[in-house]
Amino acid sequence: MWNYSEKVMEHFLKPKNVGELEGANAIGETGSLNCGDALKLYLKVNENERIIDASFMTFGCASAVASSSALTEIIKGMTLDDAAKVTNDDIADYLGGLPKEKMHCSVMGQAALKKAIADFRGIQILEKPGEMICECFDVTDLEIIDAVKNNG
Amino acid sequence: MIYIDNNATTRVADEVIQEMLPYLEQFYGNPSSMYGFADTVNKKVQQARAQVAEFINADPGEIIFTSCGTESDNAAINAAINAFPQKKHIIATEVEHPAIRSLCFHLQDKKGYKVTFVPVDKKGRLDFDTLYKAMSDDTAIVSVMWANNETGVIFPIAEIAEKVKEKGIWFHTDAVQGAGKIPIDVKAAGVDMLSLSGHKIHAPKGIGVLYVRKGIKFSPFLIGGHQEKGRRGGTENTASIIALGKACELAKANIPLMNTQVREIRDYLETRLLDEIPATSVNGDRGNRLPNTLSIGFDAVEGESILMLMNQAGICASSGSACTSGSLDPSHVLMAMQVPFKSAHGTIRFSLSHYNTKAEMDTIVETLIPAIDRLRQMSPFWKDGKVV
Amino acid sequence: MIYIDNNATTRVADEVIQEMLPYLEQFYGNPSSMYGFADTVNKKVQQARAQVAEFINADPGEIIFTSCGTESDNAAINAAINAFPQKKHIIATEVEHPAIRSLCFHLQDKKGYKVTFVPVDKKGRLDFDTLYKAMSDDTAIVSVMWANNETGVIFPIAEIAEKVKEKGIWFHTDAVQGAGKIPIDVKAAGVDMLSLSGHKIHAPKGIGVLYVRKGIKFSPFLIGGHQEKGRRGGTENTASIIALGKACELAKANIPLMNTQVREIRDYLETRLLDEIPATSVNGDRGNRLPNTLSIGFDAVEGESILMLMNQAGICASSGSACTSGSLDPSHVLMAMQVPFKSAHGTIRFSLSHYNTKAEMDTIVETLIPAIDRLRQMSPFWKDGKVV
Ligand SMILES: Cc1ncc(COP(=O)(O)O)c(C=O)c1O
Ligand SMILES: Cc1ncc(COP(=O)(O)O)c(C=O)c1O
Ligand code: FES
Ligand code: FES
Repeated sequence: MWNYSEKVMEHFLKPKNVGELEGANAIGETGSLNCGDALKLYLKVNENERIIDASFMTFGCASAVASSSALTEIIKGMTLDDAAKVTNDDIADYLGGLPKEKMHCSVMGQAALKKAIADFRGIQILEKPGEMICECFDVTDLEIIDAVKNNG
Repeated sequence: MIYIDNNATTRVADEVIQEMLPYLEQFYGNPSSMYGFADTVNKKVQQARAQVAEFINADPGEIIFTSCGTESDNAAINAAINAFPQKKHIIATEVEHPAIRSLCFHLQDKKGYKVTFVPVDKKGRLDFDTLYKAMSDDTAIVSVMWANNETGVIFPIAEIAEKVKEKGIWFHTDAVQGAGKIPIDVKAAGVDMLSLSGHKIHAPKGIGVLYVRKGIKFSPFLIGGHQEKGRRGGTENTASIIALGKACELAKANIPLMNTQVREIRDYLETRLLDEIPATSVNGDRGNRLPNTLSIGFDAVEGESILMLMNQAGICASSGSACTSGSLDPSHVLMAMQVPFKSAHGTIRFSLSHYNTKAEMDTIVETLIPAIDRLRQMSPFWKDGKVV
Repeated sequence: MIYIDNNATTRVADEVIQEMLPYLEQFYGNPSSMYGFADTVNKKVQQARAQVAEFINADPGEIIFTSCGTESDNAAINAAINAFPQKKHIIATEVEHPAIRSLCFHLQDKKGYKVTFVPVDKKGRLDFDTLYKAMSDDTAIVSVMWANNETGVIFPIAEIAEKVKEKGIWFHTDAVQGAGKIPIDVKAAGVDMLSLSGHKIHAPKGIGVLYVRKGIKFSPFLIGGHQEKGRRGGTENTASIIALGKACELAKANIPLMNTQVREIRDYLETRLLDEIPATSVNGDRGNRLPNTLSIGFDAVEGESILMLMNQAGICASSGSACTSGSLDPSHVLMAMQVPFKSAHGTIRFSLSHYNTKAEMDTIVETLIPAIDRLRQMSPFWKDGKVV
């Protein structure tokens, strides 16, 4: 079994900010049903570009759920500029670390956030839905390459 | 704790531990040594060989002890390759265990072999047409598993073996999952080679069997000393061999139980889950399945999350073959069956043993109902009681 | 009973059995499964891996668990063959265990390989000249055992490894017999791969190790699931892995004992036998031997007869390698050393562990004096106190 930190388990078992967010004015979506993980992030941003509320819907493993929950907690109260600097490492750190095979689950949080911010600012991100397939498998591929390197 | 992952591995039966312990503690001699101390061990190893043979209706001389199911599978293919060095084609199925499947990929990628992977339909049933048409003079071996580890779907081995043998081609079957759940009779089935693994039938891990029909020109996979009549090098794993003998004796006696009590409990679990959790479906041919296996998909939720919530309740199940867990893709078996992604990702395999009880099934259902509900509530693909 | 056949197999240490039992009885889960029940096992397997690594000064990631010494040896050669498919030459020694030697014959006879078997002198010492001169661009691997199982003769592995590595050739050593008797340090020795077997160091049979240096492009021998980071398929033999971890810890602690107390007792046995039984000679380099091994030839008598008489007195020894007993010829090791037939046929191997006592040596001597005498009295090759 994965060596999940207590914080990960806590955020998986009692996730914060679950569900659609009434009055959300920024939505970021990443992943798909096909690739096995997906995240829909809802933000309520005020006129000063401050995130006053956030929520999520996630389909994925325990660390995907925990990462989503952590992300919403991290960014609540931030300005969009500050939120834009949040990385998947910040999410993992907030959770007391993720197993290295599961780091990509936090990448999904970062990706959805980027899209939500773009959505608010009316910027088109030239990515097809389902892009996460590639990101997901990218990480996996890297891990495989890594493992191969380690072995030989 | 509720352990319902018996297709992954099983609890070692108390009787089996009792049987093997003296051969760890006291009678540690090499069975082939020249002293009386070794004789005790040797006799017991012979008894175990007879017990295993009896279990599958083989002759004791046709039993080769190996270290696991994987070794048995590898050894079977290796024997065919060595016996027919000029033949460069192998037939297997798309749903074989990695012990056959990955080996086939290796032979294809590195050793110049062509492999036909016979596909299955949506219920996991073999496409016999493809299989039979693929057979040629270049085919060294056909390997078809007796029953699938993920779905429990049973293949008609006797029927396939007959067709394959008609062409003079060697036929191997991986009976690692069939054994102990349904009757296995190598003579009636007419197979040339057959693999077993101890830890799937309440023996310890690290012991397996390759049955090799008398008359088959076998060459060893592990090359070393003269053990196993020169068919498998390496000092005999005496304690585990003795354990496996006992486990086979017990497994034989338990097969009726598997097909009554265990099947009923499995069916009870299946019915309750299908009835009480919406958007739930069974993977594999329900009419022709191992009595202990239930592969079931919950739409719009992800398997690992389900496992984690079950783990909180002390329930041990798996989300696919133990070998593929940790990977992101649905298993190759579910992919081959074209199970839709929405339920493939949310598939859980329950695999029972005779140690499981009906009360445990109730606990599982009562754990899963709220668990699936909670996960669906946070799933972006679930809305108003259905998949979106 | 006096058990003095520890190069064949050893008694499982009580501490080792205690350590492994819970993982047979209680914690039977697959270490890779997705539930807490499996975690307990996984952590313990990791601990065992660290213990094994510590034993030979490797990194835990360099340890691959196998089913025995034979598998480790086969896997090492297989990895070299796969890494360098174009290279068709292998170097081994004439005195390797069948796990290397028979495999080399197989590769020579069936797979188009050329094998150089490096000879030894009368004392069992390697002919380095032949070894070094045989190395070429076509050489896939050099495999030299750390110490010989029959004579206990130790080869200078660090020195050989250095010369082999200079040429960019992979170097493997079979340390099955060296381990637990003399210090083994893979880093200091500079080897690429190294084989161990559990049952030679008071772990159960059926568990082995292949050390593979980081940086070596390893390909698995048993191809199947992702176990052992994809380097060895097959469900992990958890109880035995855990047993082996403990055994390595104990073995490391016992090495000083092996080289003081055990060596003294062995020397005591050797001296008494040489002094008190005429026409007796030691096989192998007495100055450079494992501390526990004594291969000794009694002229004009036959080994099996000696074993039988010793067996009557409850003494368990062997007349050569366990793997070749049962065959009629003197072992290939004694043949390679050109031990004269008159003493080769009458060779007994005594191999001690720290469980042996000096009092046992006295019993052995007192059993052997009349036994050898009796056999010589009926031998046509013995007359008036000497060989005729
Ligand atoms: C030097 C040597 N290598 C390899 C082996 C094979 O080990 P196993 O019996 O564990 O396969 C042995 C013991 O039989 C041995 O003495
Ligand atoms: C169908 C099938 N074949 C082979 C194996 C491999 O057996 P083992 O883990 O003993 O190597 C398994 C179990 O993992 C299996 O389910
Ligand atoms: S989201 Fe965790 S595995 Fe993909
Ligand atoms: S006389 Fe018995 S083995 Fe030769």
